[in-house]
Amino acid sequence: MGGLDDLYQQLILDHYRNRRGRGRIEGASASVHEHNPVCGDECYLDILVEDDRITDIRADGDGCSISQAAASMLTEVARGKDLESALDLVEHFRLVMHGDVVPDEDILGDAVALGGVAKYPVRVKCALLSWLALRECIAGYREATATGG
Amino acid sequence: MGGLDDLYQQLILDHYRNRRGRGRIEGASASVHEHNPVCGDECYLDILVEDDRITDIRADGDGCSISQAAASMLTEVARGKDLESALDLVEHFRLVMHGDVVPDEDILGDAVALGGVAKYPVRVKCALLSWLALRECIAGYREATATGG
Amino acid sequence: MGDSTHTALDARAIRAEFPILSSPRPGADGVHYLDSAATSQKPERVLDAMDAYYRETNANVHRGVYEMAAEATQRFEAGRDAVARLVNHPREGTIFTKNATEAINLVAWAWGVRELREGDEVLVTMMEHHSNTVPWQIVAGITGATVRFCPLTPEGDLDMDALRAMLGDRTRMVAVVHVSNTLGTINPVEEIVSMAHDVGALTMVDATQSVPHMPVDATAIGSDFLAFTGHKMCGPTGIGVLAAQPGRLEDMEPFLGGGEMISDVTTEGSTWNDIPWKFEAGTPPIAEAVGLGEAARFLGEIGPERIRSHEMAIAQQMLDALDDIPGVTVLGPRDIARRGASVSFTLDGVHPHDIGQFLDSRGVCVRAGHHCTKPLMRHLGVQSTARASAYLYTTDEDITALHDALAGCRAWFGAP
Amino acid sequence: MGDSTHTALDARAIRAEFPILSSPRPGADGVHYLDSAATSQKPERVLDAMDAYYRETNANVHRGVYEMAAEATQRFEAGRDAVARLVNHPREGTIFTKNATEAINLVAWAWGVRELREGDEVLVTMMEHHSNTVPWQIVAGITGATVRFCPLTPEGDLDMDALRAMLGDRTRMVAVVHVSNTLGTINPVEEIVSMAHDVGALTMVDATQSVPHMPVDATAIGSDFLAFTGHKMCGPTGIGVLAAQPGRLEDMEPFLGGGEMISDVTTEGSTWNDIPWKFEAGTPPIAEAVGLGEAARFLGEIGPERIRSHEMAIAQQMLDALDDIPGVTVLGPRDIARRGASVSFTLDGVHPHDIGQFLDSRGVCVRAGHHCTKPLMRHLGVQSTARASAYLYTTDEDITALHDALAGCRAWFGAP
Ligand SMILES: Cc1ncc(COP(=O)(O)O)c(C=O)c1O
Ligand SMILES: Cc1ncc(COP(=O)(O)O)c(C=O)c1O
Repeated sequence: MGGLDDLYQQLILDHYRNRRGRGRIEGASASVHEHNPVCGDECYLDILVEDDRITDIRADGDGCSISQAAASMLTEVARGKDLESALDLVEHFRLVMHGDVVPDEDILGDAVALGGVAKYPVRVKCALLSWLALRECIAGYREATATGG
Repeated sequence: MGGLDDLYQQLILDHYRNRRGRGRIEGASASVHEHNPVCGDECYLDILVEDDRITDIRADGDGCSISQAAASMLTEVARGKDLESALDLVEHFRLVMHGDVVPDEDILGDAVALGGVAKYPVRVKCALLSWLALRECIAGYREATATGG
Repeated sequence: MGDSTHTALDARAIRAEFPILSSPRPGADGVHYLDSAATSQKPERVLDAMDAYYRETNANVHRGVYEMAAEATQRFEAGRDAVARLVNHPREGTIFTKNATEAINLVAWAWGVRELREGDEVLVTMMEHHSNTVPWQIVAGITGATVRFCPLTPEGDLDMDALRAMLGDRTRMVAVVHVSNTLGTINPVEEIVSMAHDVGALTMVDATQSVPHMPVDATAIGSDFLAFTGHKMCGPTGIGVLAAQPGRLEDMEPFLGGGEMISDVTTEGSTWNDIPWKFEAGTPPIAEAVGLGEAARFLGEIGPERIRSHEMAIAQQMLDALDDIPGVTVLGPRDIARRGASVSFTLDGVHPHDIGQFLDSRGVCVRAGHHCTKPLMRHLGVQSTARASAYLYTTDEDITALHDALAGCRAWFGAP
Repeated sequence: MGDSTHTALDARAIRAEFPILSSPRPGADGVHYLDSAATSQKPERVLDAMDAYYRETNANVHRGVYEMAAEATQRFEAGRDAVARLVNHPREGTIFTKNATEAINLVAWAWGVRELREGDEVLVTMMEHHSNTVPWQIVAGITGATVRFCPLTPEGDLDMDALRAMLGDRTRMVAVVHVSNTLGTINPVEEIVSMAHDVGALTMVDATQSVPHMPVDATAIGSDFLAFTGHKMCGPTGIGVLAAQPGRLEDMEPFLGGGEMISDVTTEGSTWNDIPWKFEAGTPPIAEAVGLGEAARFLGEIGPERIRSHEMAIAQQMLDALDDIPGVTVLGPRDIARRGASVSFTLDGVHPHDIGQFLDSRGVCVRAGHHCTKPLMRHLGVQSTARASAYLYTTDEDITALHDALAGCRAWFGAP
């Protein structure tokens, strides 16, 4: 069961059982709703942006341990980042999930524990769900502020 | 090359080289035009019917040795038959081609030599082309005489 | 076959005919494959039949005069005969497609696009697989027809009263699954077909989950169309079957155009080949038909009745094993006589994906997800389930392994 | 590969990799298979890849969390990568269908039924295979559009002036074969695509007879759609490919509906998966994709340039051999640089069926018939032809056998 321990590191199970940053933000600067067509899991992501910086971020929805832990870790590491660094963060995580780079703890924080997921292609979608939602969220925010002001 | 001798019996090559009953009948009682979708071969069949009896039958069109020989043999054996016996003749030949009965020389005449074709499914269609055309022809004749008089 | 139905099937002996089930996978002592509703494993003889075809007589079918081509055609068409025989259907109404999905789409496009009008209704059920839902939605989108969903009873059966009430003048097609891949429910398709015919509607029975597992008599069911798929019935991927009423096919315009399905082609237009070939455009799945024919012979020799009896016993063991785990909820009918051996369940506090992953580490393969039945999932109020599904090679050891792995799974995730 | 293009291909060594070509058939000393334009033979490694898939890791793809399912998905998608690489096309535009015919029909139905209107024109050529003619005729029949046929020059080339004159505002689709399966003609598809795009028409290139035999760069050709088939390129039956511009696919509504191609399904309607899966409904040809991937790797390693060089040499030998037999007439271009190694011919006084039958008795397999190009046959004024077609495993011995058997055939039938 080495594989299992590798995938479900203690840190992951901990984030799964004790979700950080869970819920919705009233008056969010941007929100998205993503779902995983493979399993039907859903993710609501809200961000609050002030001065180009994510001052609050919350994720909601149900899903498996990997998707829930990934969302929990995301809210921790993304909170306080400016939008550009947040996008870099997502991109680094995406590349890690596709096995293209090794995970960097300095960048990812607790989410470094998700590195083992890369070996399980179906679960990669679970881990990426909330992270790619953040990318969408930022894109949506920028579009809205660019056109609406 | 036993197989080849079996398929192309001398009688077949003879009918192929010296076609009997070739051509069209002016003022035919019934005519049909059939083609073989596999190879594009075509067959025109005309019959002259008097007192429910085939007094003349001619086949035209191009095709392989088997289809030409089969048409040639058909005109010989079908000429002079009443319509009902002609249909029995066709049915016997059809069953022979499908390997369901052994060929009866008394019924088939020279066409008994086509018995070996049954082993070559693609060629069965060649052999049957003109014979099934006769069945169509008779059906067409009966329909026309039943309705038109 | 008559006699064999009375002796129980020896699943252990049958298992030995399936190479993959005896070759241990890394990290597990043998595989407990409980995902046959997704795809079945293949017996050696099916693999051998396809391999022999390629090694001995591979050639394109129907048009070649040389011996290898004639032999290829013979093996291909013999595959059709074997499949037709298994479901008691005329060979000329037995069309090879690429999967069950294409078989259903064939009817949706060839018949539906040409015949459906605004105001017309296609009736499907809330437990249909996407393959018997989405084609009708697409064609409805093109034609302006409406797709309506027949509801279910709380136990997961079709609500026959509701169905009766929904049938009417506007109903042009009733498309219904024979056995639900998610709930296991067996639907009374003969009755439904006759109700549909009474209002003048056509019928499509999705027999994908019944043909592999029980006697299916297409003639007795009497539907206009009946679809199933090769890879779930011990056959290869890349082939499915549409068993249609020959007369219906004669009347229909073709679907895919191309080689083989024509009688003549001119620059002015074309005419069509006889059925079934009229609906088989291009080079057919030749090796696959050879393999599927062998699979049909294999199932026929064992006997669909015996397979069904075996699976009823296994399904009962499965329900008992699942009931024994606290927090497990089983979906679908509990009465073994009214269900197949595909059992969906949830486990409190553990997501189906995590169940699937954990069970895999114990060598137990189950599926987790929506099983291509999202309308049903919404109707049941769940996002996904775990599903264990059995077949003729499933043994009580597989069920014990499922039970023990599920117990371990609860502990590992600290479920309540 | 760069270097390998400069060394000649060793057809005898390659032949040894094809089990069927070394196992003698009854009544003949080995098989001289000259019907590769109908279907190719398969190298051992392709058969082994499929067999290994079934024996080691058979499971349904894309949805399973367990390891066997992940491994099946990996092998399946690796097949797509290998095929995409062979024709230099993006993977997300590389759709698996059941054959080339379905690939063309996919566009005819998904795009044509929805987009064509009365007055619109689809331009095909007089040398198209039925698979690139009939789908357009069917869809024209539904929509009221018109199918027009571009004529040929007396030598069997496309009449480019005529094509230019036929192109116009009404032209919505230009569908053209890359290499004719009957005449061998190689068409200037890059030029045709750009002419079509200039008038705003879409383009479908039927690359069924080019991809197996020569370098085909889908990106350089630049057509909106390009179709080919697995079984003619050393791969299995039951699989074909549509290589389409990704942007075009994004804009298109789906064709077949069912599992896998959806993003969400509700009773109100559905949304679609990303490309390429949006166009792959139901369980795909999994083992077949594994086999085709291996075939693409095999061809890539040998090098399409070298295959083409070898076939040019063989084609020349074939023309010389045929010229040597009195009464033989060869159809199509004589210039080796402008033709493939598929050579149609007639023999005075002997019907093509009889040629095929006689040659078979000498172990030489050729095709006889209309080769699914009936409009071309009418245009040429023949009902059928015999056709010998070569591939990378064809040797000069095969050509000698063809020559000698043809001479024998003349004598046997007492031809003039
Ligand atoms: C030029 C051409 N196009 C299309 C096809 C159709 O291929 P398939 O039958 O595999 O769909 C063929 C072969 O039959 C062909 O030669
Ligand atoms: C009930 C049901 N119908 C249809 C299908 C579709 O079968 P295929 O994917 O082989 O087309 C499936 C399996 O996925 C099924 O379970």
